[in-house]
Amino acid sequence: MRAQEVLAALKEALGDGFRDGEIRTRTVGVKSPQTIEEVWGRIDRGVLLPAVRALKDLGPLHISIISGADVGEEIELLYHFAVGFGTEGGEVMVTLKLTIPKSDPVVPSLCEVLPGAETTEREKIEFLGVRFEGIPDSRHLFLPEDMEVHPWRKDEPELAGLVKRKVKWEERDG
Amino acid sequence: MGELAKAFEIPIGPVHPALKEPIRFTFRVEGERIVGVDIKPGFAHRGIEFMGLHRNLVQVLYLAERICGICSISHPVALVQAVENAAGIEVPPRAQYIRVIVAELERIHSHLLWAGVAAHELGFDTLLHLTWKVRERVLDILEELTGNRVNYAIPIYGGVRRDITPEQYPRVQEMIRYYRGLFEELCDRFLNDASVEARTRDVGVLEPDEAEALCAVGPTARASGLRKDVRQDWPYLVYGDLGIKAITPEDYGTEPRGDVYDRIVVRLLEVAQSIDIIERCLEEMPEGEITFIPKIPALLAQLKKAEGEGIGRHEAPRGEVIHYVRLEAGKEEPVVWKVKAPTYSNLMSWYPMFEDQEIADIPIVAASIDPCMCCMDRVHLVRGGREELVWKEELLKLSREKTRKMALGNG
Amino acid sequence: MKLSSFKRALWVFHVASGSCNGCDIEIVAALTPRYDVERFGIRLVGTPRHADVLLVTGPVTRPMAERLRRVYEQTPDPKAVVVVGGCGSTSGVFYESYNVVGPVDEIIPVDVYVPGCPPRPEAIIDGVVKAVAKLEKLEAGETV
Amino acid sequence: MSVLNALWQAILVLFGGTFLALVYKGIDRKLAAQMQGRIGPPIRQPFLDVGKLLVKETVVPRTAVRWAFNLMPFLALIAAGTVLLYLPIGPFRPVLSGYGDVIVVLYLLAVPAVAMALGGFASGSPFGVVGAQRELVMLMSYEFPLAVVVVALAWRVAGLGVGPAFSLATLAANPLWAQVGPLGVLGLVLLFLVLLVVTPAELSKIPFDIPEAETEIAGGLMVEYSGVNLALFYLADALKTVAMAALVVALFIPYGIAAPLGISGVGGQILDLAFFLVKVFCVMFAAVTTVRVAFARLKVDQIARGFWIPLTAVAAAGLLLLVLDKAVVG
Repeated sequence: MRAQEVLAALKEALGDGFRDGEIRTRTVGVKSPQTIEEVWGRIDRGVLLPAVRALKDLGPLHISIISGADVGEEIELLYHFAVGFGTEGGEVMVTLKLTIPKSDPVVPSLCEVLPGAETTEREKIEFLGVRFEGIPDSRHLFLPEDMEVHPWRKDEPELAGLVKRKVKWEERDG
Repeated sequence: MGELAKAFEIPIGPVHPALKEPIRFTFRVEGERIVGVDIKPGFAHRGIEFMGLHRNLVQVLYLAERICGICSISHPVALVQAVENAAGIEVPPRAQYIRVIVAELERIHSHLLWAGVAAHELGFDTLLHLTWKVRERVLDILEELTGNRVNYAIPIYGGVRRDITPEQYPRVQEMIRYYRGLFEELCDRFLNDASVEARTRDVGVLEPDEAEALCAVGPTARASGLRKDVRQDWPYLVYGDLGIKAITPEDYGTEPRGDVYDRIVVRLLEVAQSIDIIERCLEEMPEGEITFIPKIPALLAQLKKAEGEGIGRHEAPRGEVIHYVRLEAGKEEPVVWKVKAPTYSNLMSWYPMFEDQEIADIPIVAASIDPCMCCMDRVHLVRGGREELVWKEELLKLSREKTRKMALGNG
Repeated sequence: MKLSSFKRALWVFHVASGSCNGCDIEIVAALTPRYDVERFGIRLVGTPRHADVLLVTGPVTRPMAERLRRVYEQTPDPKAVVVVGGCGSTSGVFYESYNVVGPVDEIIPVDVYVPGCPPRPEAIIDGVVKAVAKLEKLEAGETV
Repeated sequence: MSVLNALWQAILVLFGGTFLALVYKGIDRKLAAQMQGRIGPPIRQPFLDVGKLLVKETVVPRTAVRWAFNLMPFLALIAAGTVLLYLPIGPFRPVLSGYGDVIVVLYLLAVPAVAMALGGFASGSPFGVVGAQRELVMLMSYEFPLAVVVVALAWRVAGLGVGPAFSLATLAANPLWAQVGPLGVLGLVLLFLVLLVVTPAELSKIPFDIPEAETEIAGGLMVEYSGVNLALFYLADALKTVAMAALVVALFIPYGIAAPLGISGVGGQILDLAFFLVKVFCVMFAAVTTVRVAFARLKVDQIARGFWIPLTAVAAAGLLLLVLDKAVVG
């Protein structure tokens, strides 16, 4: 499978919902260099599930991880998929970017299409305060259940209180 | 006993080493049979990504190395690739080969470690001791090449920090011969032992469709018959040149059943595969530079100017590692850094594996995903209702008094 | 009562309080044929109730702090605590995080520090032996 | 035999037995380590371990049933010690030979296991309780084939009419190997093998160490025990190992070497005693040390199934052969 096909499939399935679609290429290898293509694009949360279904139609779909960042008034989520994972030389990395406002941090959950996404979605709940609609289990995964602070948010005043700046011996030396 | 047994919840954990995978299992058991499991990781969560966002990239590299002491090259390899992709840095060919060699040495050490631990989980300590005795050899070579037995500090942005010198070649080749000679015996000990087979066949089964739906990676997925291997599917470094093929139990001549036994098969075969890779790399490795920018201050200055985002992936011994990094010009630290360790993906696979197993299977099933010695020495009890806290000063005072008293014979 | 038998019959319990696993595998390596601590009578046990020495690895994470305290309480006296690795001794690279409350000596009293990232198995064995020496000094009535 | 005399002998056997048990345990650990490619602890290691445990604090968890928790280690040790008193030690008759028989020994051998199980229940820890359940399942699994072996031997000895059949002294004094025909020898071999398989199970050693499986339930039964209580269980375990090995010797290889060599008197007795100790060691080495080095731990259902059906069948076959042999030989 080529990146072109993936890009075309996404464009066909999502129409205007898919923006800034591009293919980034690199060359790897020394003796017999190969070109690696990655698909990057931006979508709205409304078309997330159709996008994932479109990717799944292309072959075995694997979600590597959802990355996330606090970008001021919004939260940016990056869904890293491997389309065709497990097909030799036929795998394409697809990254879909998605921004949601902090005032309404809700995105549909992928679990119904891709049950394996649960771990990474639960992680985003606790670290970024994102809500996933339809996730089977929304408890905290890595942080204690009673920890209300979302460590990756930049607008968390209480976080500073939890961060330990120095250890004792440093104070002593100082 | 039925009523009594029904009420049981057995907590096991909480520490399961890897990035974020120190884990507490809470099993609901009826007699010896598991009827439910709840998994709570997070006990060794150190907030590495958070720390990384406040440090310069070279410091981040040290942090990445300490995500996991067993995959201590996998995370740096993925991170440096992500940063190199983001900043557009070219890596000299020789450095790429050296990264592959060290990564494969790590795979050998990690798989042998896992095999020994698995034997221990089965109560077969003899096999643990013999496997770890054999494993010391690869640690010697790692120490020889990198200067440390664990945490090698080999990759740096744009290259590697140490070259392999001509005198070291024969020692590595000698190690290759040593493992080749032992491989048959190793397979025989694990795969033809009746008691090992009795404890691992059809235990902790993960069906291929479950493995695919739950996004399992690494040997866990391959044991279920899925040919998933980042080295094969998404070539990076020089893996594309080496023509790597993912290994499943079919290569051993058996139909994949996705049980613990198959995971042993896959890992042992991968040891042999890694030996072949190392041998080929030694032969094919070109002479030349090993870094893009040797001086670290110059490197940092260059990285500070860089702007962009990139993904780095690596097939760690346990499966896919992926790092995502975003750099902004004028900032020393990454703006976004996301790490995914293999067990993170395999976490969900535990649910179907534990279904309807027995208490006796817990350690081996848990260990079958992640080659860590989680349960071996860290199973301890969660005592409900004893939440009283003793503060440190008081504790210190009491314990010193008591120790002294006992030591002086008045206790 | 004498502590002299401690010298050659130490039972060790290993607690990982958020370590990266590097130290942990070196502790196991110390058990296996090349290092074989059993020849010194040192044994790894499965429960703190049986332990004489606690080997603690890793910077202490928030959820592990209370647990570590509890394991310390459960260990019968006399006991010694050995911290294995740089991050348990000083927090190491894991500073300025919301989830790290260590180093270990801020949580429980520590007798011996074994630095290194990770320390070699020989160093770990040496640390355990030093812990015993400390117990013996206590026996002799010296202040440590 | 006067009461005082018996008392002296009992004390001698108990102390000697304990000493020996710890020495054997040390040798066992050393040999196991050697087989695993290690150097292993010094042979006096068990003495050091016990000595250290006696110095340690003895903690009783708050959730435990205190009296039962503290009583069980004593019970286990006393039962294991008492078994020794019923066993013929080399050339000497059992100290308590007049006061019971082989059925009592069977019961006493089960007592430490039951005591450990009760101690596990009393500790109030989930691991302890799982361990205790496993111990009881094990007990039910291995007692039956064991009983078949002993009953078969006693029945055959009764047929000889040489004394009280269920007395161990009689069994030891009249080795059956020479008394039966070829069929009977085959039957005895089967019974001997069954007993050798039961031995590690009776002693909860790998592959049958499931009640205390360290990686599964963190020491199981023993998880809450510490200090003196743990030392007592440690001693009980060591004593039981020797007692079980001595039982195997008494039932199947009670031969001395002094008489064939023509040495009599005190010298002969010493020689026979030494030979007895060697035999006990050989049984222990074969049934405990090598087995625990060479196998992985089995699961409780695998053991229960294996013991109830195939092993009991083998024992029954041995019994049947003895019966047939009796019919043939008369």
